[in-house]
Amino acid sequence: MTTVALKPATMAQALTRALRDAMAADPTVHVLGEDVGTLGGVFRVTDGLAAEFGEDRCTDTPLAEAGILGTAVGMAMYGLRPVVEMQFDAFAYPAFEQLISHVARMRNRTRGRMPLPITVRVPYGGGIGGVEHHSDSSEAYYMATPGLHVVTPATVADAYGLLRAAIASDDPVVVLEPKRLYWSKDSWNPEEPQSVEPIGRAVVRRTGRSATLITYGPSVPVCLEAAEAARAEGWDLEVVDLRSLVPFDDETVCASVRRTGRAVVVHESGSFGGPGGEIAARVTERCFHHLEAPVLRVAGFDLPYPPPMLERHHLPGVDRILDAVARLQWEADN
Amino acid sequence: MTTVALKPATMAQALTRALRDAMAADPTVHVLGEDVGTLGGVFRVTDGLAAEFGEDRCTDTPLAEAGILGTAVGMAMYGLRPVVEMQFDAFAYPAFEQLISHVARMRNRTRGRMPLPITVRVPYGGGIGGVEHHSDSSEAYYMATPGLHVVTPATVADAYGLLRAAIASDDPVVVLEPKRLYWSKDSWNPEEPQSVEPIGRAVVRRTGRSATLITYGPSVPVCLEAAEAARAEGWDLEVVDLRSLVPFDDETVCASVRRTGRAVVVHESGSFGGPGGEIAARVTERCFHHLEAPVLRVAGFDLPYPPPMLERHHLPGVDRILDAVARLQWEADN
Amino acid sequence: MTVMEQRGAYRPTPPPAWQPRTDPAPLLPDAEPYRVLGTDAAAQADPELLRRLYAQLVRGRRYNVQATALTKQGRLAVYPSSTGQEACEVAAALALQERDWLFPSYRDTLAVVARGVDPVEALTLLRGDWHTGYDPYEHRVAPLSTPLATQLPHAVGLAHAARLKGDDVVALAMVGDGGTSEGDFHEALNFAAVWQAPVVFLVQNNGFAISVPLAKQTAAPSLAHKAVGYGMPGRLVDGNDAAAVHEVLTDAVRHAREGGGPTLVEAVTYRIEAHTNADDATRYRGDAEVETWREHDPIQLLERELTARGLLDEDAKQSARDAAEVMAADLRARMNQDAVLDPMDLFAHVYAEPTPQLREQRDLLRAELEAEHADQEGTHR
Amino acid sequence: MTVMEQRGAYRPTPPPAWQPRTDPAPLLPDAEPYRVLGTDAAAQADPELLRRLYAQLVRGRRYNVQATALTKQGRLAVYPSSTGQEACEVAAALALQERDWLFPSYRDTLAVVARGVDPVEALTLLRGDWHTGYDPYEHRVAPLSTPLATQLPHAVGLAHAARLKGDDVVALAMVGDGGTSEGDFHEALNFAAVWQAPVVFLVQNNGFAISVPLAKQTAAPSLAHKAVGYGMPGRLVDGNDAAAVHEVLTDAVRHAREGGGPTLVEAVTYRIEAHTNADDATRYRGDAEVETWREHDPIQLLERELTARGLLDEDAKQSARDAAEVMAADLRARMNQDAVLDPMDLFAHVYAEPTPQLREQRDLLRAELEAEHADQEGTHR
Ligand SMILES: Cc1ncc(C[n+]2csc(CCOP(=O)(O)OP(=O)(O)O)c2C)c(N)n1
Ligand SMILES: Cc1ncc(C[n+]2csc(CCOP(=O)(O)OP(=O)(O)O)c2C)c(N)n1
Ligand SMILES: [Mg+2]
Ligand SMILES: [Mg+2]
Repeated sequence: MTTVALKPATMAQALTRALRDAMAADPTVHVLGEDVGTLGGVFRVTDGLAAEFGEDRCTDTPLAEAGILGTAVGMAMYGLRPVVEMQFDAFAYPAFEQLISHVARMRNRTRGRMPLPITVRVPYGGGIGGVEHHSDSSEAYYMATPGLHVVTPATVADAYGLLRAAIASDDPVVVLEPKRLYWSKDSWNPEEPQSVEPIGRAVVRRTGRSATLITYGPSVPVCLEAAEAARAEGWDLEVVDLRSLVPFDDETVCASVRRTGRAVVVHESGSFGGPGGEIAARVTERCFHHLEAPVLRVAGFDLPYPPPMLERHHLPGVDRILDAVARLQWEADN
Repeated sequence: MTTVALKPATMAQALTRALRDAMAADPTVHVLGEDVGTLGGVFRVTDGLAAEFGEDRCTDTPLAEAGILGTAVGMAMYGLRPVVEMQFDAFAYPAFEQLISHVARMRNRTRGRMPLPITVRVPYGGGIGGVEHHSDSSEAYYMATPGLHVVTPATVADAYGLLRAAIASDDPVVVLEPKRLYWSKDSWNPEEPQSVEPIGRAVVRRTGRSATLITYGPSVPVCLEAAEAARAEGWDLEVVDLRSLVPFDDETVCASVRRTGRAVVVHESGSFGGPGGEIAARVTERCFHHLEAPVLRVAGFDLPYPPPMLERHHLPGVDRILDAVARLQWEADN
Repeated sequence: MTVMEQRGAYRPTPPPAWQPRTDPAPLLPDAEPYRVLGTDAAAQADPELLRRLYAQLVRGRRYNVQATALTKQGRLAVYPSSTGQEACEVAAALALQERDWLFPSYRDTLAVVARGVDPVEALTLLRGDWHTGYDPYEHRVAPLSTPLATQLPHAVGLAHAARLKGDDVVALAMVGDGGTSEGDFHEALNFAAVWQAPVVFLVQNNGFAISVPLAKQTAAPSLAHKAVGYGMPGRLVDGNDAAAVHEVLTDAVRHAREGGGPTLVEAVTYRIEAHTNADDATRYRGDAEVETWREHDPIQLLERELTARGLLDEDAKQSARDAAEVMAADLRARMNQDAVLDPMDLFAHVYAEPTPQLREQRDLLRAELEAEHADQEGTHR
Repeated sequence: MTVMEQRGAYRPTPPPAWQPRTDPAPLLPDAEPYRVLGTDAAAQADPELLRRLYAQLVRGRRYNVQATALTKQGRLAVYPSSTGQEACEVAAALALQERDWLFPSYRDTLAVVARGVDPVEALTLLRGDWHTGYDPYEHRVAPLSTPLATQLPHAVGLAHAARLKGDDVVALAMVGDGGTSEGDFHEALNFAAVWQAPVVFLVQNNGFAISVPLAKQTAAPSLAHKAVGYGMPGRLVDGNDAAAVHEVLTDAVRHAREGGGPTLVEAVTYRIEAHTNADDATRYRGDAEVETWREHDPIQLLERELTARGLLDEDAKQSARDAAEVMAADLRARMNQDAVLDPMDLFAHVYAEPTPQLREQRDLLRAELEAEHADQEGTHR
């Protein structure tokens, strides 16, 4: 076994690398969006692509999100694989009619004759001190739209793998990129050969016996931290990173919950009508007799995302997660 | 007690009456939308309003939903109470940025200084043989947007009462009008003095002991029918009509479920990421130890709304509801 | 030079360097709609083309009448007739080459059929057995679909993609006067102009968006005047003059194919029937207005011209009518057959592979149907 | 006559009755941006006004500099500077009467302050202690907010409502060149024209939308040319010439107030600084371009004019600078104080009354904060 020099890369860099590799491998892959060309995107995820592949492959569009996604539909109709960047979560809303009424439905509408292999990249979530409209967690909207796949990475390796898988998919995929993890690093090595995992598989990030934290995206590191802190309380928490919200990996999630008998869903998105309701409901449907307590949810509050100076009160943190774990009716246990 | 001649009115007529009464009572109430003036709306809900109150009060707009809702925001800023009609569910999507980023947030953004008393009427749901994009159940999107109230009537009286309450509310309210109930009639009497109930109260439409069907809007009559049919199987089903999705009446719902120990959520909207997940999750959180079985969901399938000739397979019907009731682990009971 | 490079640019410059990029004058439409029939220009028109247009107009009118009849017989859920607008519908299809793409709006079944799509398959959406009945790639016709103006950016994207690939393909996108008010109209035209995409936008200004008359839709001198705001030429044409619409569209298509960029064409026409069979037009307009437009009927205009020039005799007329009848009889016969439906199709095309969740739901429906079937079998015995 | 009645109407008519509703010629902008300073028109300008504009420009520039400095000191999350665009910012505020409304875009803090809003309250959004810091009704200034072009339909609705109520209130709405590409821009201008709403749209064409230059945003002869497609007049003005911008806006406001309907004004200017303090403009533009625009600085232009005409001596200049310094010192001092925040405010204004669900969540946070507080108390002892 040869030792390879580890080159830590950020999640943003891994995403750039995924785009670059996809564009190099397949000339039909085109990137478009606001400021994606010369500037390389406001988060620099498309950095260098216009220089390397030309402006026809990585294109600065006029400032109009419905227009961006709508033209991407037409490009996909003609055999291209557009990768669209929405500059921020809240700025994807103008494109919702195109997304819901066309992107998600074209394959079905045409009995499979006109698939739309479009990737929609959406930097999402808070924790970066963004002003109003720059920190939304909008995954509930995407999840409620049949015809879309929805993925969200929590590690640098998954950022690469999921984006590659999204671009390779013949279906439209919404890639929710956790803004506050853009600058995170782990042991991912861009120099090693990369594997592209299929979309739809959750992964157990930490094994444990007492209860399962079901989470994804920006809340994964928080849950791992909470699991560490929980040891002091005598709890051994398992952490499941969903990675893919659609399709949903019932198997991995339920296997964990059946083992631990208790679960808390953790996400940043609002609680009411948010992803946690679906997750708690489906876990309960499938694991009812294994549950020692109801599946609880720790989520953002049900309010418009707070201003930067108050966001820490909104975001699910370690303490709030541990408080929820404490409410999992332990007395009933032994 | 004098006997009053009963004048059966349709739900559409009750909505018209609510608009008329609101406009007569308050000169700041303005109706706007596509075809709402001379034509009286494609469902005739605004019939006669332009003639009675003038085109300045009931206005045909250009064909642009974001423009309609966006100008309504400005009108509300100046002290009017706009009632906006979106012609069909799917044609509200172009207005989603205005709805999510402004309508739902203006009060909070301005610390309560600039409330927006806007009513957004959305004819929704299927069962009327509508072609693609004319039968969406889009309530999941509205529920996931803090700052909005979301109501949906199932009876003629509630259609009147909820729309009046929505217009009277100082907050934005989305009124989801079940298209296939527009022509339904019951004993509502337009000649009697009307009461306007506060938003946020569910109601038990049918009492029962075996299990609770939690439902709303177009699925209420279906659930009542299922409850009748269930008697043959020996089940005595309670039916709760939510009426208001936001705020959610946990009290009424949980009181029922605690009594019956079993529940099925029924709605037409897709299952995954739909309202049922939230409802099942919150009921389970609150009533866990009263539950004999997991809260089940009977909902539309997770696909783009089907073409008219196939919609009956998609819509939750009596049989599918009874099948779910049968799965409520009765063996475990006695 | 890449496709994206601009050949000049409007960029703010301080004085004295100020220079607008494009001369607006050539972009402005004429004050009056362009006409061929009954004018001197008619002499230049190709007789063969005029006869082809005539046969298609007759066929188109017959199709509208037949489809409307099918709604009354319950064979079609709804039909938005284009009676009175056949010249636009037919010319749009005929102005294109085979390799080009048509992006219809929901009222444009005729254009779809004129492009070669099977007349029954074109009605699938409105019949209700599925959404899109035809293979969009077979005749290069985008799906008929109802969200207004949303097809316009699709046309731009497709045309742009074709140009990037080096194919000289043009997209022609249709929209109504009402649809021009939507944001998607604006965004599509702007993208097209900035990218110099080979697209032709055809606005059929038929006076109404359901019940809303044009005066409540726009205050512009004409819809074609919108073109200058995007930096593309705007053309105004009499939409009931098939020769004129055909000529203007053919020019615009050629211009686009040659790299000249997009054009906005406004065809002034009128919706003779109600919005759809379900609409009651008497609620918002008088007969007198309809009558003045009946006098300006696209078929009669062309027939008069052809007859005056001795290009159309009774035989030719009769054979156009006969061909239309054959089409109508076939349409009627085939639409009277019940559609064969498989409810399992609901799950087949949501994704390339159904998700595990959808497979569960599919199994549920299959079990239900089998139980239903067993019940019926039981009843039959 | 109701407000909604049209005074004429473009409606399709068959020949020979064809008549476009509006003459397009008067709607078209001039080929060159209108200028006052350094031209003969300057002689007509009111010296008092010019001096007021000057003082405001100096103050505005100082505000931009100070706010940018505050970002470096971590006192402001982000600041999009309008340095170089002060003439537009100031003229927009000064063209309005007290009863009128201003609808700023996210870069327009200066216009908001020039209208009378407290300089600190105007920065709340960018400081991050809340979203809107000022009471919109106090100075009739709509909230500063980032979704581009979405404020334009608000302005139209407000102006329309005022007109319906019989108030002679005008709304002035600001947007960037990039923002004109959004569907909301289109829909707002169309509604305004159809309703003849008293609105003035001011596009600050500063050459860029973040990194995207105008040539990738539009192919139009100018952004002002878009006006004709809505049936409103378009005006092109040198955005660095405060006297010209003020005159054009004042005319447009008067026109709107008198019932003449909306106007689209394009002010040609330049963003001297990067998009925000977080942006690196060297990635997409060269210094040379910035330098040519520095030569055309709005303050210098006005100063030159005033000096040449003997309307501004050293004393007057100094007193403008002094007033600006006082404002800046106050801003600095107050921004250096920590904002006082109550996390419970999160729940106070989502609805008129918090829902039961929100009350539960509020109680949760309160308990958490109390526990935190108790912990800290414990630690302190
Ligand atoms: C986005 C959207 N909003 C509303 C509708 C409902 N609708 C269907 S047709 C129509 C009028 C269309 O008018 P126009 O564009 O002039 O086309 P025409 O019907 O005259 O062919 C409306 C409002 C729709 N289909 N899509
Ligand atoms: C709907 C929307 N899309 C994207 C953005 C992100 N964004 C913020 S500023 C900006 C550029 C704006 O350019 P322009 O309108 O010219 O205004 P300027 O910055 O030049 O003042 C963009 C793309 C946004 N704020 N809103
Ligand atoms: Mg029309
Ligand atoms: Mg700009």
